[in-house]
Amino acid sequence: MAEVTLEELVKEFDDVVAVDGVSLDIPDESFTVLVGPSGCGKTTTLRLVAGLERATDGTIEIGGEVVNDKRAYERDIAMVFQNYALYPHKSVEENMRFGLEQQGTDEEIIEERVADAAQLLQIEELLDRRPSELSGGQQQRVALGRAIVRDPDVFLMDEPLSNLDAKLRVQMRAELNKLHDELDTTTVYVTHDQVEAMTLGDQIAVMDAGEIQQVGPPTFVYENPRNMFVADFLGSPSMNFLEGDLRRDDGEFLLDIGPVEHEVPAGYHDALEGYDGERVVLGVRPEDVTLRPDGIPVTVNVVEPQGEKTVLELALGDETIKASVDPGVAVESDDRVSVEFDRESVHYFDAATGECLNFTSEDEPAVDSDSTAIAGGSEA
Amino acid sequence: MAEVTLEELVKEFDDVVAVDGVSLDIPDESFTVLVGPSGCGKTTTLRLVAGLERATDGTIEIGGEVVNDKRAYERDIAMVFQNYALYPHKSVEENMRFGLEQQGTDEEIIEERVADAAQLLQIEELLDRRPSELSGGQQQRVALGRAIVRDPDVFLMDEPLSNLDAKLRVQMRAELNKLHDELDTTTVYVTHDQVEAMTLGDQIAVMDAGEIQQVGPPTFVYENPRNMFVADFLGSPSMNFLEGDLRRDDGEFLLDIGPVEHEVPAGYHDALEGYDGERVVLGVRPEDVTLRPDGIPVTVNVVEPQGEKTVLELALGDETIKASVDPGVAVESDDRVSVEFDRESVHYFDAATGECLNFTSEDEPAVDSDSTAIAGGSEA
Amino acid sequence: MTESQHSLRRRLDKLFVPLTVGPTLLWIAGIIVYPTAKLLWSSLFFTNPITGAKEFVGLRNFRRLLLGDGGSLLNPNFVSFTWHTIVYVGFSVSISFLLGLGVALLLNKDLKGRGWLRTAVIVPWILPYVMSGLMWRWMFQAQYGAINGVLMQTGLIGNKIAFLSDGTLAMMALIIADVWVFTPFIIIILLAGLQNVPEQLYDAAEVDGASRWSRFWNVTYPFLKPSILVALTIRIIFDIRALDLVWVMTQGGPGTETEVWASWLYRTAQVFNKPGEGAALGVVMLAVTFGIVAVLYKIFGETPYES
Amino acid sequence: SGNNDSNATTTDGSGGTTVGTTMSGGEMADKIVFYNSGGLSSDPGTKKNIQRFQDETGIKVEVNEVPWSNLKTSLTTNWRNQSSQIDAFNGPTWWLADFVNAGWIEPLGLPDAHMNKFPESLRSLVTFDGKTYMAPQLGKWGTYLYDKKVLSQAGYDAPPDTWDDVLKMGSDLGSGNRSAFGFTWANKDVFMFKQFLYQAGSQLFDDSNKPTFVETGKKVFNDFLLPLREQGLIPDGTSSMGEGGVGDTFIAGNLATVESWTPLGSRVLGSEGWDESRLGSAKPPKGPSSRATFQDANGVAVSAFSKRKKAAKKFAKFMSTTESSKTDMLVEGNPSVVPEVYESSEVKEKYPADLVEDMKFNLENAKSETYLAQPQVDNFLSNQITPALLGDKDPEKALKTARDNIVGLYQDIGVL
Amino acid sequence: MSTETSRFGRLTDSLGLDTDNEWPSVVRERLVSYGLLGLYVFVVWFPIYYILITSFKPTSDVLSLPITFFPHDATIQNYVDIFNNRPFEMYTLNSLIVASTTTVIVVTLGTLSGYTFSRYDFMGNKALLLSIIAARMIPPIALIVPFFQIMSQPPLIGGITGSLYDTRIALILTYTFFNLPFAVWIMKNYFDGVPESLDEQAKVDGCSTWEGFVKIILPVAKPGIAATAILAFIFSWNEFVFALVLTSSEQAQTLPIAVSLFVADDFVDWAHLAAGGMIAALPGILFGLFFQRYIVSGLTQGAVKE
Ligand SMILES: Nc1ncnc2c1ncn2[C@@H]1O[C@H](COP(=O)(O)OP(=O)(O)OP(=O)(O)O)[C@@H](O)[C@H]1O
Ligand SMILES: Nc1ncnc2c1ncn2[C@@H]1O[C@H](COP(=O)(O)OP(=O)(O)OP(=O)(O)O)[C@@H](O)[C@H]1O
Ligand SMILES: [Mg+2]
Ligand SMILES: [Mg+2]
Repeated sequence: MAEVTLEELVKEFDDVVAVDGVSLDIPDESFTVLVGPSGCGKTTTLRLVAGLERATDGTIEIGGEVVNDKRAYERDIAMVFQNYALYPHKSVEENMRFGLEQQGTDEEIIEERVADAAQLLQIEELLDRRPSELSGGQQQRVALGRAIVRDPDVFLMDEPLSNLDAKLRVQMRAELNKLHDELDTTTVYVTHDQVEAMTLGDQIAVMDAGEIQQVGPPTFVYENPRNMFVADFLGSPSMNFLEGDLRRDDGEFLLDIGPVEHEVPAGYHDALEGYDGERVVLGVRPEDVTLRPDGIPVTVNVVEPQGEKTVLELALGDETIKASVDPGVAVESDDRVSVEFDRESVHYFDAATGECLNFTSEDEPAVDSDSTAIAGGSEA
Repeated sequence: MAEVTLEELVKEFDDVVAVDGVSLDIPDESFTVLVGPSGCGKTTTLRLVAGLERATDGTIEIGGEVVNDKRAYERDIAMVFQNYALYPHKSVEENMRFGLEQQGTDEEIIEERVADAAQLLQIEELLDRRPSELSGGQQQRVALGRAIVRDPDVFLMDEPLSNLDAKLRVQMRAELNKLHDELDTTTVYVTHDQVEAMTLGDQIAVMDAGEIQQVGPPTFVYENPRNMFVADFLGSPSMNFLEGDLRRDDGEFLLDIGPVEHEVPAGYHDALEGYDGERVVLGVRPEDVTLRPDGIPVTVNVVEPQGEKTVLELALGDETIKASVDPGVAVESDDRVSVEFDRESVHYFDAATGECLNFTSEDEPAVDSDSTAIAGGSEA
Repeated sequence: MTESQHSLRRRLDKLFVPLTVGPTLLWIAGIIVYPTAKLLWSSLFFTNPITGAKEFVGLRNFRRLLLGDGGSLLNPNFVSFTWHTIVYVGFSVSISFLLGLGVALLLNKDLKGRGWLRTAVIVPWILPYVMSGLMWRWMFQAQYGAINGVLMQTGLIGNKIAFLSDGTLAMMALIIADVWVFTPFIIIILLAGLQNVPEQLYDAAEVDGASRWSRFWNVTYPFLKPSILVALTIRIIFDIRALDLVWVMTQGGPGTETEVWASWLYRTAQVFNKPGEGAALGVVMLAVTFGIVAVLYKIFGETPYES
Repeated sequence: SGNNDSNATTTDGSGGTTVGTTMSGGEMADKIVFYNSGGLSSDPGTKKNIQRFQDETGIKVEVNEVPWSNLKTSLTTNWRNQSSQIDAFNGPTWWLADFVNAGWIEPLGLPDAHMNKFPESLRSLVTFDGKTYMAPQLGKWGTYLYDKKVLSQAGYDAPPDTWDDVLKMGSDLGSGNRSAFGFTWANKDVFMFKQFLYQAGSQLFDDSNKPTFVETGKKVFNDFLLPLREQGLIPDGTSSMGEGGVGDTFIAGNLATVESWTPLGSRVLGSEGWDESRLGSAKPPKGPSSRATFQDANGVAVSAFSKRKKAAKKFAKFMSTTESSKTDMLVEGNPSVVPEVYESSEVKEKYPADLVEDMKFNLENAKSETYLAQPQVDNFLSNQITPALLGDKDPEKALKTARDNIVGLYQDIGVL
Repeated sequence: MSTETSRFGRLTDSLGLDTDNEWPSVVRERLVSYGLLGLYVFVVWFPIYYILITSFKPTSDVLSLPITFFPHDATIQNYVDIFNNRPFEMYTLNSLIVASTTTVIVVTLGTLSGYTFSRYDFMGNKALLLSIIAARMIPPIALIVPFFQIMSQPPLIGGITGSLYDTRIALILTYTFFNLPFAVWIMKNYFDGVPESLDEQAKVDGCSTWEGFVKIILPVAKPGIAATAILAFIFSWNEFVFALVLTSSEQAQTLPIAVSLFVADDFVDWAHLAAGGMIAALPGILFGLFFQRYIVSGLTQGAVKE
């Protein structure tokens, strides 16, 4: 039993409030991904859970016990540091062994686990080297290896794959997934990688400026952002926002976004009830902007091939919107095309508060760490 | 004039050959992206260009001059280090000023440039802090800032955005692009990020095990990999490979890949001439695997929603292939569906050597750093 | 690990600070309180060197020490011995610091045989000071000393120089001996400090176009600061009260031309049998040393990783 | 510290203040701790005599060899703390005044018969208020030696008879590497000054402890010391050579004449290139009033805190017997403090007749004085004499300053 | 390749310079470094050499002009004389015991408390540290008498016979007192330069503060520990005044006392003094050579270098 519960957690450094009242339930055996812009307090939150910083306020519970006053080594956690923090004077192998030796693990088990981890991380040949003789990605893998050889109550991983190439990342992601399936260790994982966030987590927590903006299963959060910040933050390229005046006309809702008037699909009418006359923001993800013969006419500004997809930058009046299309689509700069927004995947936000108007927390599924149906668990 | 030419460059560390005969032309004002698996020698190559390591063999020319024996401080380069290497005792501002002060730049200019860079990197509020008071991403931005305030012959950037969240990355990518458009400084850029590689570079160089596998404009290399390594390395999820015996039958080429026989499209016949009876590998990118009613029948193993796309893992006999499909597509695990390979985007490789059989270097366009038509230059 | 082991670890950890600092404090306090109190106390007494009679005189010892008995504004001995001390300490410390820094930087390079070089460089410090002092007395000996020998044989001088018979030259000889003996100390402290400089920062500085000098100031120096502080402070503390070399080489002579605070204190307290006046000088030395260290702390006190 | 009634168990070794059972008056300890200045190896005479003492009495002498320059510190540190660590020590007579005054040393109670064999001048040096505090062990005074070879080369067949002669002959005797005259008090400027002062018929203090040296001292400077230096008759840097160094220089042939510490005569004879035919000895050149030289005898004294006083006194007495004195002179060359020793056949056999005769003359005519607060008085003098000698200060002014300082000191400690 | 360069090549090879992988400027710098260090070592060793040859000269040679720098008629007579007279093995033993015990105590306590002073903000730590160092600023000569009194005192606790006077323990206690403040301070400053991320990683690896300190921080702090140890050792090895006052016999006297005995009150026998000095110096030099590997590796296993 090692669920982690953060309640109104606050951490101040002198005049900086790094974590500003974070409450978060991390169920036992779950895989929680923490995302958020740079400097929003992710690392600090992990360090609070690890016991490396002392909370200014609020409580941290691990396994039902308040651990605010427990030191890191009393908490049985393993952590991958964002900056690796390898022991410079120990070889790769010694770095990986150390945590186990610390727990008095049997020599055979240590050797086995280290060998396994080294193989998994593809660093078998490097075991005798010192950290200073490794490449960045190799160091990062050692840092990861140092954590995964252990069998702690909680894994804390701070961007553990950020310095790996895409291919290796995919492999490592799969390995982490497998590992989590096997060990079922409660894991808190910080990443800035969209795919990792979507595929690894049972739940995703989006942070901003020291506060949690939304928590939930990744796909749910992606599809049902609670506010503009979350909508904007998740997804790359990020969601297109088009602001306008909402007008009720004949039982129809019309949003006047300048060049065109957008007709709100019927399913959203309830949510928008009472907002006519207000400023409302329409949000559409680039992948929900599709080229369709008789849609909204736009001009192609830029064609950006990104390999498996191509991103189009389109001029819609004075606004610029992005569309993510198949790489094969034959468009060029300055082409005039027409697009359509997927009617089922649009979002409406209060322009003043940024709150999503069509969000209802009732839709929110409970996080079930064992269910692989929602997300994760699969081998990428 | 600061084109960089590497010729048969070798760097050995004791018994490790980190760079093993790299020859690479980096045209003046170009933006060259270096990619490759972890530990393949990217950082070492940059360090050789920077003058931080001395080449064991081969020559480095910068601006037409052999600089093998010149030290870093004699070369006028600016570098972003993979591990930041910030001066811990200097404030953020001092860190950024230092390079300019070294060159005796005027105080006003220094102030202006530092202020500009800080604004661009969104670190204005942090200027007085010490690196130890910054988050990982903030440190990385300072490291980047330290380089971009300068106006060197060559920019060397080693994964400068790896610790930033997706949104910030997109912004920074755009800023770097703009910067390069303005300054036209020759830039060598190491990244493991597919999108960065595809969108930033005039040319991309794929390295493996200390050697360069292929160089060329990013889209070209993505579409025309020279060998299986490059094909496999670029793209995420990576290319599906299906190996089989090539058989000539009635003027048709048939590849027997176990569960099905693949009929080679006519356009590839010339390339495969002479290979009948050999083992040949068919390569198809996941995005070129499309659900089509009467294609090859497969079983869905895993559905992995990744936000803007969904990756399907499909069982084709004993083989597993991946398909990248729209997130809206309604498939579930264990569904039986049928797929088709995009006939114009398949690749054939010699199973023994890994060479791409349908690759002809004649197709390869010359790198033109000023052309934004091929790639980059746009604001993502 | 069992629960009891856990709680033991926990309890031991709670006691980390007292257990680590405690013994040191006890040790120092246990053995220092008495002597220090004694020093301060006895500086308030006058002991008749003949009869041994003790008399409480308040601050008279200090007044005498600083102002002398009358006549002159300041005690001329105090002025001149202070000057000797400043010259001795000032030159010895600065020369040996610069020399030691240079050698430490050279020895920090990855040189073949540097192990032996390091040992060779440390040796002067290993010799008993008395031996070193005598050795230098022999080196500076006017008739048969090697220095005169070398100078004569290379034709640099025509007549032998009586180094230890001339105040200025004797002081110079003392400084040379002092530098010879204590430079290894600087080398060792700085060499250890140099290990704390993160190598990657040199890379960053090189790329920033920093010259060798600038790299020293901007990378080496900040990380070396704590060691410089240690080296200079200990060196100065040692030198201000250094007695062995002076006593062996010149005994403060010729006359009192090389008398420094330390030898004066020794002479007053031990030879003249005036412990009170000696203690007063001791207190003054303590205060001055403290002041110097405070200044050094101001200059070099900041450490690189501190925020 | 309260050690008198300590009942700590006796241990061997020379432990601290409480070691050893207190000896009651009549009991004789079976060992004593003796502080010797410097290593015994450079005092073979003392070493031999200690051996003899042990053999004859069965009392073990544990010798603590204390470096000369620190002996006094060692002694006073012990005594100020009333430590019984030291039983006996040997040292110069000029420490006595202070030690006796402080009550740190014990009257030896030597019988008149024992003391009467020493010359009167010496007896008075070790006697205070009618009690003897030190058993004289060896004599130290300036002996005038010369290099006959050098003298004859320069055309002289006799050494200078007066200080005027020294100055006159000087330029002939010196040359190149060689100087005309050396004196071994060189780095003890005060002793050198006293030496000349006595020859000029004066003293540092009169009987009521008033300093009286200014007038005569001025003359000493102007007539002897300054001309010696100005005319280059003394080697550069003698003051850095120490007494041994000057002797060495003489042996090396770099001095024509030397006024030297006494065992030098015997040392010279043992050296390469020297024999009786080359070594000349003379009475000191006559000063304005006498041929007297400066006397610095060494003796053995017993600590007032000793718990083995009886044995210690026995030792002191033993070390100053005629036999011991003779042994010392024969073994080490130290001039005996007992005139009759010079008559013994062994001594006569061992040393040239004129050397022996001059030594005896010195023993009987050398002058000395003991005064209170000797170290600080000497320091006040040295403080002034050195700059005067080096020509940096007017001698009269220097001497007056020294006198004023001394007067101040004496008033401070209640002597004046 | 011209003979010129190949000769240069041989030189650089024999100096262990990897001209392939090294910058020419670095190779040049190294050669200059060798030159400078060579010069320094020569100058530093010259007096030792002079004393050494003096010790092998017959007395008559010592005092002959012109001075010779190469001995002819070398003799070991001086050494023979000295060895017959002095229990050098006792002095050496005393010096070794006193210096190494002091070093162990000082390094242990200094490292422990130095670390705590560097890492913890406990009540009044700045003031405490300052007073510890201030304790060391009192001129020791002013403390001779108090120390003598303490050491001559009968023991406070029973069971020990006699006072500490003239025992090695007296010296060890004294030297510990004099060295400990410096040790604390050197180590504090050294630990200040060791990044705290190492402490943190150790904690996450399950180390208690103690374990992290012992297993991670201590190995990293080797250079500082080595420097402190050398300092404490050499100070104790060389200390003279207190050894003089607190000991009186060969059961506790140390080498510096032995050397000082060659200076008699009235003459310096340079030849024997030189020989005695060399003998007194020899244990130190041998000690240095013997431990040079540890000294050097201790001083340079700066693990913080990244
Ligand atoms: N100082 C060194 N000593 C020994 N081997 C080294 C050293 N530096 C790098 N290497 C090795 O050289 C190879 C190339 O390293 P390099 O740092 O160039 O890799 P990289 O391509 O930058 O990898 P990454 O993406 O992981 O940063 C690696 O196998 C690395 O372990
Ligand atoms: N020791 C410190 N002193 C002062 N401010 C700090 C300190 N550590 C972190 N901060 C500040 O607290 C905020 C949160 O930092 P944190 O490291 O938690 O960010 P993060 O979410 O991990 O960011 P990134 O993705 O860039 O690593 C940042 O603004 C940072 O500058
Ligand atoms: Mg972070
Ligand atoms: Mg790298």
